[in-house]
Amino acid sequence: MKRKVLSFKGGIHPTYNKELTKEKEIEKVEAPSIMEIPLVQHIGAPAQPLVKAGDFVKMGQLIGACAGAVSANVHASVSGEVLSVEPKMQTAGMVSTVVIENDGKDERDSGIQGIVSIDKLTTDEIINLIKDAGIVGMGGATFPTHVKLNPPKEHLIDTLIINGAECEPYLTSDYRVMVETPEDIVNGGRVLIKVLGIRKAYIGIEDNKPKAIRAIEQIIQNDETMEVAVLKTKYPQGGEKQLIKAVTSREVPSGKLPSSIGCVVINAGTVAAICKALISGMPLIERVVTVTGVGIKNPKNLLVRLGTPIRQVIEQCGGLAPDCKKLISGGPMMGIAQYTLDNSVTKGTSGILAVMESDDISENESSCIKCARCMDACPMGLMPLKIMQGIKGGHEDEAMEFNVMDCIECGCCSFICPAKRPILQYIRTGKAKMRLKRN
Amino acid sequence: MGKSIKLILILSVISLLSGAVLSLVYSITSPTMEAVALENQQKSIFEVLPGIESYREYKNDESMLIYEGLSKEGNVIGLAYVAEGAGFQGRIKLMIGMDIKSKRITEYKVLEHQETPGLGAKINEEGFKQQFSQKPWTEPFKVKDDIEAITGATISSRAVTELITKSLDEVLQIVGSDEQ
Amino acid sequence: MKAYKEFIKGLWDENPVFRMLMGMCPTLAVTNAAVNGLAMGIATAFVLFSSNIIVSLVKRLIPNEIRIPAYIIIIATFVTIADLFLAAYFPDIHKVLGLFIPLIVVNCIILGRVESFASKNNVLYSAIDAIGMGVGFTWALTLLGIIREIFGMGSIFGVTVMSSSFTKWVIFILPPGAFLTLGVMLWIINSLSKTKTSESHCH
Amino acid sequence: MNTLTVTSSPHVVHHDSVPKIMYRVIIALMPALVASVTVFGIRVIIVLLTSIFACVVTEYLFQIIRKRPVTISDGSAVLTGILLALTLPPNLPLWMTFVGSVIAIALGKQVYGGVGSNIFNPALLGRAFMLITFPVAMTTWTTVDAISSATPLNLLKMQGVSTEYLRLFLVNIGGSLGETSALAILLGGFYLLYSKVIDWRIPFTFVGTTLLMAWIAGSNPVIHLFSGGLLFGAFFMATDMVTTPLTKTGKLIFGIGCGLITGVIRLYGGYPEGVMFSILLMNAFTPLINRYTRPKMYGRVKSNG
Amino acid sequence: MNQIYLVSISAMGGIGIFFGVLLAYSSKKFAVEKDERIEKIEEILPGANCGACGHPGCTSYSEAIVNQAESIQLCTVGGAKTATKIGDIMGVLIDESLITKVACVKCQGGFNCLDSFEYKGVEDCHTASLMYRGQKSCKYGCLGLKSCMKICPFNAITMNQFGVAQIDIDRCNGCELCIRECPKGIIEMVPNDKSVHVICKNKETAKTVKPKCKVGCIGCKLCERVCEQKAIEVKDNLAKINYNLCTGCNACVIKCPVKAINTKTE
Amino acid sequence: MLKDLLLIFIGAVLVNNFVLSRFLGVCPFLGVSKKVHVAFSMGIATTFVMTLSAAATWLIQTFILDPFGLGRFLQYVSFVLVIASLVQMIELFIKKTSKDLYHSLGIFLPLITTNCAILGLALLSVNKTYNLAQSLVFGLGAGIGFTLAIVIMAGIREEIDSADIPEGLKGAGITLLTAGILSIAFLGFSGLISM
Ligand SMILES: Cc1cc2nc3c(=O)[nH]c(=O)nc-3n(C[C@H](O)[C@H](O)[C@H](O)COP(=O)(O)O)c2cc1C
Ligand SMILES: Cc1cc2nc3c(=O)[nH]c(=O)nc-3n(C[C@H](O)[C@H](O)[C@H](O)COP(=O)(O)O)c2cc1C
Ligand SMILES: Cc1cc2nc3c(=O)[nH]c(=O)nc-3n(C[C@H](O)[C@H](O)[C@H](O)COP(=O)(O)O)c2cc1C
Ligand SMILES: Cc1cc2nc3c(=O)[nH]c(=O)nc-3n(C[C@H](O)[C@H](O)[C@H](O)CO)c2cc1C
Ligand code: SF4
Ligand code: SF4
Ligand code: SF4
Ligand code: SF4
Ligand code: FES
Repeated sequence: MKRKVLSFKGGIHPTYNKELTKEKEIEKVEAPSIMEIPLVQHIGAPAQPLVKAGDFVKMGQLIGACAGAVSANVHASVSGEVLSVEPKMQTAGMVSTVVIENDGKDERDSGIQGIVSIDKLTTDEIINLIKDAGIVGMGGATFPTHVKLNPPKEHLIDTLIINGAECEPYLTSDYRVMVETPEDIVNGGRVLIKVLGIRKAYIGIEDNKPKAIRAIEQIIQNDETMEVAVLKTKYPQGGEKQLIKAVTSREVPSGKLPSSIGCVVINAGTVAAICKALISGMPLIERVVTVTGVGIKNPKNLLVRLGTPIRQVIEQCGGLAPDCKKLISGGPMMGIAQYTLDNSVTKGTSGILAVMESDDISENESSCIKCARCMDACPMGLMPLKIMQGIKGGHEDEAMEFNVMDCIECGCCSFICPAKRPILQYIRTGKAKMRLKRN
Repeated sequence: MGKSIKLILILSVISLLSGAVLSLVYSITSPTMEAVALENQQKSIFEVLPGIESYREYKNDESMLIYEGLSKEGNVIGLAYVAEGAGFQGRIKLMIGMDIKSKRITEYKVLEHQETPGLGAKINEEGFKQQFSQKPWTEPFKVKDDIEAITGATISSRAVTELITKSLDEVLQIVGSDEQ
Repeated sequence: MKAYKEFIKGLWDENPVFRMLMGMCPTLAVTNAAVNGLAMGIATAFVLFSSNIIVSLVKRLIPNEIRIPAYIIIIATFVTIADLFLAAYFPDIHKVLGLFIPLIVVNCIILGRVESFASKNNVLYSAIDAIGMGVGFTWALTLLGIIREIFGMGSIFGVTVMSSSFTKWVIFILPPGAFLTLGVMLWIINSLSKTKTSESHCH
Repeated sequence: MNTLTVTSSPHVVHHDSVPKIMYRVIIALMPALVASVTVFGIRVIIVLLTSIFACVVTEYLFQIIRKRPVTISDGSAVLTGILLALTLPPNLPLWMTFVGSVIAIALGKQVYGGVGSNIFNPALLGRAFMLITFPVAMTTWTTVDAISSATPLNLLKMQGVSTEYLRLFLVNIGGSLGETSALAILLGGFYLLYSKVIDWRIPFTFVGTTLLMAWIAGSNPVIHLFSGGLLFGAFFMATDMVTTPLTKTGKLIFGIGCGLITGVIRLYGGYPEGVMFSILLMNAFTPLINRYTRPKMYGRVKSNG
Repeated sequence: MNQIYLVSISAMGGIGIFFGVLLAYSSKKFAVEKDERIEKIEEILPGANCGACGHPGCTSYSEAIVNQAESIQLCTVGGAKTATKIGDIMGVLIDESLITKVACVKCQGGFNCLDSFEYKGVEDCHTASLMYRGQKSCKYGCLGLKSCMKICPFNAITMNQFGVAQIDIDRCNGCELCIRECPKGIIEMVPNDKSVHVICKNKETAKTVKPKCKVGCIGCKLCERVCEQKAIEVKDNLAKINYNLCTGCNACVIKCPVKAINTKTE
Repeated sequence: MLKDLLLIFIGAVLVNNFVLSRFLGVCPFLGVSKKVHVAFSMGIATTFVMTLSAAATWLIQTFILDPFGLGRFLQYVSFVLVIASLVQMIELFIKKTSKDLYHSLGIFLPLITTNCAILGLALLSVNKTYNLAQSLVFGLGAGIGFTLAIVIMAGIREEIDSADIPEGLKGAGITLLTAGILSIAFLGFSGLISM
């Protein structure tokens, strides 16, 4: 039987380059002697520091407390002495960072205990456990998951979509999780079905990952509540709005949340992390990171403690090629370029990518020739060239007229542009200036 | 109310003065203008009807303006009439002369046209005009066959040709019916 | 000194055509030959001169509500005089300028100067201003006419200057040529001088 | 450790580029060029080189004087030169070709700020300028043998003579350089469609509308299809992305508009050919079309399904 | 011939009376209050439409003055002179102490200051500052990507040989647009008549500043000591001049070891 | 009859477009073509005034000037007076009755007084000896032709607003060049209908 492959309008087909790490099993990385754990690893208010220099912390101990409606807990990923708590430049900007000298003993916090039977817990109890474990979206947005699981009352949720699309080129961390521990995802999914009080969950996987599709389907064979939605391989298939459109044919209204149309989307890695945290009781202190790119000698999928400096992670993979000019945290489409190897791996670091300057980046920028390819590629149906024109000319209001705020910053427009216009960068500038104006 | 009266008064006085001045100027210039107009008309009639001594209006109504050209003896030796039709850009207005004795066209003169200079405007040049002189009234003639078109301005050439043949027919009809 | 300044500004700094962009219609329409430009310029200058003087004489008598109609009547009277005069004594030129003689009435230069200058200054300065503007308008139109005539007809003031093998550039005497020539002239003049041509001053 | 480069995402880009697009169009023009050389001989090459040279030099000088980066290597000036040359009559004096090419690049492109910013199709603007400036030379269709021959369209208009269809399709002497073979034009056109440089909408609606009008007016659509610049214009000139609408709806409107105007001019107008004027006129409308046709945005639906 | 005079005079007289009546009637009937002051104020305003007054343009500012009793001192471009003139029309007295101020870029870094990374992308200071606050290792450092230069309506800003924005005080009209534009917040208004300025905003300690920037203020307090007018105070590792006291003697300029105090008279 | 009116209409809109081939109303065409919606309002206001003044001047010509033989020398004065007063009254009327309408159309009315397209239209109608219906259609067509030209120009100017145009050409220069090109393109309609 040939299955229907789901898709959305727009999007692009970059070179995926997933072969570099696709078949590499997840390896565990030793935590280095100095760990720098930022207190902001999520969207929202920074966590409140609970430790100070000189304190001794244990693995899994809460060191930053969730502060506010949208915020998340931060835990120590090793045991050892706190050297300092000070602002440091991280990928997310200048944030307060707890520096810990790892004593190498990995002493567990005494409060940590696994849960025997999840069935006995109430919905609120589960959500609280997820909150305590400091779980945030690991698909890149790092939105605190407990908030997502608590949608506004007037939103009736009927569908959960587990996002296993991993449409970003190069990255394979979700893929490895789906292939190696599919039961974590399925069990986590079942918990979430219960929490949301719904009947159906879809696991969206792109059709270039047949192994993952098979692995999951084997487990849910007789489960009515779960179904694998096979998606067309196209970027940004994993984008929340595009995924919802592909799976349910619904569109999230502009400026609204997915929950307003009854959908919740959660990344596959996040679901696995929820399952693990509930079972073992150990909060989120490590994640799978794909370390890849031509600039890396030995590309791998690694299980990394949060707070490990990128330098350490790269060394695990044989180090950086000497002529590597660019290092990216995340995938090549949405990832953030790093200016130093000292930044830490955080909850949102799905990959570390080292590319050669000459690899992909073309510098011969020219004028827009109005080919409209950016418009055809934009998954949001925007007119990127017009937005860019407005922002470039200093007329942000013109960009507003072209709905710049609906842009999901997927980068399809910049990717496809034959004139190599930095469209998305203009859009970001425009958005920033607009926010400035409002304040 | 005083203000309104003032407005009306001033505007009226200005209009009045303007009317007075203009009628004065007009009365000074109008004889000259009339003379000029007459001269132009004469010139074109004399031009298309060579050999006449004087002329008189034969018919002047909405449809047609026809003159009779008189010889020294006062005999009608030719007709001249004004014809108007569509050209390439705008209207073309011609004064066309007819020789009664030979029943042929004498010549035409372009009174007004808006054809392209260098192209259609050549309808006003001798080279093109000459082709029409001595063409008989009754045998229709056509561009390409009888008249060589101006290079790059076939439309204007055709327009003039058609205008002449068509208006000739009309004039002949009018004149013919009057004679009966 | 002030009088000199009022005169000279119309020639370049506040040239009605190249700097103020006033009276564009006749500027474009009649400059397909140098002589037409010259004639149009002189006719306009005459109207401008006369109306400026009259308006600066009677300005105090005219209430605001009927200012525009009153000025326009004055202007239109002079235009009619010019029209009749040309028709009687220069019938050929009158025929070529055609519709654009009456349109001097609504040429923004006239009303513009009358409104902004003559209605505020005394007779002497108004007259000088009118002469300056008039001469400025005239030279601009004549120059445009010369350029368009040379390229379009190969002649200047009707005198053939190009060799017989010269191919006439017909576009110069057609409507597009008017726009293009003036556009390029503005470009050259803007590049030559420091201050920029203003947007149309009529409006 | 070397200093790293920081740029905004995305960090990878598609391999297509403006020069590649331009060179693809140039390749697509090769069949028409070969057909032209076969019919008119080596003179075609001379005309072609003159106009390319003039275009490139004009672009270069303009950019040097304005202290802007020189973009002649992107191929757009070369392309304009080729397209312009292919729309000219065979025996046009070379200096006129030169003038037209200079106008095409200077007035058609550089005054608006160079590639991508122009409103009107530069090559067509150059041609229109030449047609109006040198009307006699531009409407004198002499073949190499200097035999004066009327274009089929002229024949159709003037006398209603039709030429045999197959000959029209294969070789068609008496038109512009590029119009010699409908077959060659279609070859290039379909290559462009296939390589996704152009969208089918403009050429098909353009040609379709013109033919429909001709048919309704009782004129022979086949002759209208294969003669004059219709195919050449529809595939190579009405598809220039810079000067045509952005959206698909906009492209349909553009194509239909071109078709209507071409039809009106061919059937009722003073000029025998309307393709050039129709494209230029629709170019003028393009900003307005863009203003009123917008793509359907995600998340702006009333009902959810 | 006499008849034509009569007819035309009476026709014109008739037309004149007719329209005179019409206009008189309609100007009464449809009269709308219009304040002449608006036009007058508009004539006085510079017409740059720069928006520094907070209104979309000079016209709307003049309307606001008349209709909404908006302050008459908002036009920084026109300065005190304009305000006085508007005051004459509106019958308002203005604050005579309005001193003209000009903008000053408080950074001399540029090539004197290390970069943390190589920035590539859109040439715009906001854009660059979105990524790690821009490529300069000093967080107070001018990024040199010309945002202020592009926004200045009076072309008063150029980039100097160090790649830092510099303001031509003769051209600066004090509209403050550049101050709002600079993402680094390093442009400040300074009195037009003073020439000595601390051209740095770095509040970090000498230890942090020294390795990054050759010309950054290190808070050494030499200037404080050398100033006889007691016009300089070092606070938060940064020297600050009290312009009310400064006489422009240049003592501090000569003394400053890193040349962070400088004169801008040219 | 109907065909005749249609021809007059098409002629005024396309073939002999007032701005692009007759050079009437060029000043507002250059000055008020920066924004499409403004240009459109200006066009509509002009069309309105043109149609009305075509009727008014026709009446004056037919019932006052012609019967008394004053056409040759009182035409201009009476026509401009009629137009100026008409415009001023419309303006006052709109201002009083509808604030919105005044803001979208009324503010353009004073500009229209000194727009030679209106007077040109009146004089052309008389020259062509049009009857009342023909004059009205001619006025309407000319107005629509003007609107068409100015809206196209505004669309183009909005588009090139952010383009890198040579300094000396910005504003009026490039507008004139564009008008020249438009005029070339409109030449394509020549010969369509000969009037
Ligand atoms: C352009 C774009 C692409 C994305 N691609 C993926 C993806 O491939 N996989 C994924 O899990 N999330 C992806 N996301 C994030 C999702 O939109 C969504 O935030 C996430 O699936 C929600 O799960 P989380 O909160 O558990 O991370 C993408 C987001 C955007 C804007
Ligand atoms: C600017 C321009 C002006 C033209 N003016 C005229 C004209 O006034 N009269 C005319 O018949 N053709 C004129 N034409 C040429 C016609 O459009 C058409 O090409 C010609 O009438 C048909 O051609 P033929 O004479 O070569 O057979 C003009 C062409 C151009 C480009
Ligand atoms: C010669 C030709 C004619 C076509 N005609 C149509 C058509 O009439 N309707 C249509 O939807 N697609 C047509 N297509 C298909 C389109 O090329 C294209 O695949 C389709 O419009 C997809 O739309 P998109 O541009 O939104 O991807 C045609 C393709 C070709 C090559
Ligand atoms: C499909 C296609 C068609 C083109 N057609 C033209 C054309 O007709 N005339 C022209 O000057 N340039 C053409 N170009 C080249 C280029 O777009 C043109 O030089 C730009 O208008 C200059 O900004 C074309 C390019 C493409 C990709
Ligand atoms: S980055 Fe924004 S504008 Fe660009 S394609 Fe993505 S959603 Fe569209
Ligand atoms: S893809 Fe690039 S060149 Fe094409 S329209 Fe968009 S911005 Fe312009
Ligand atoms: S330098 Fe700054 S304050 Fe001075 S005029 Fe320019 S933008 Fe305004
Ligand atoms: S002063 Fe500010 S805005 Fe100006 S270049 Fe420097 S950083 Fe940019
Ligand atoms: S001169 Fe015609 S509108 Fe100004």
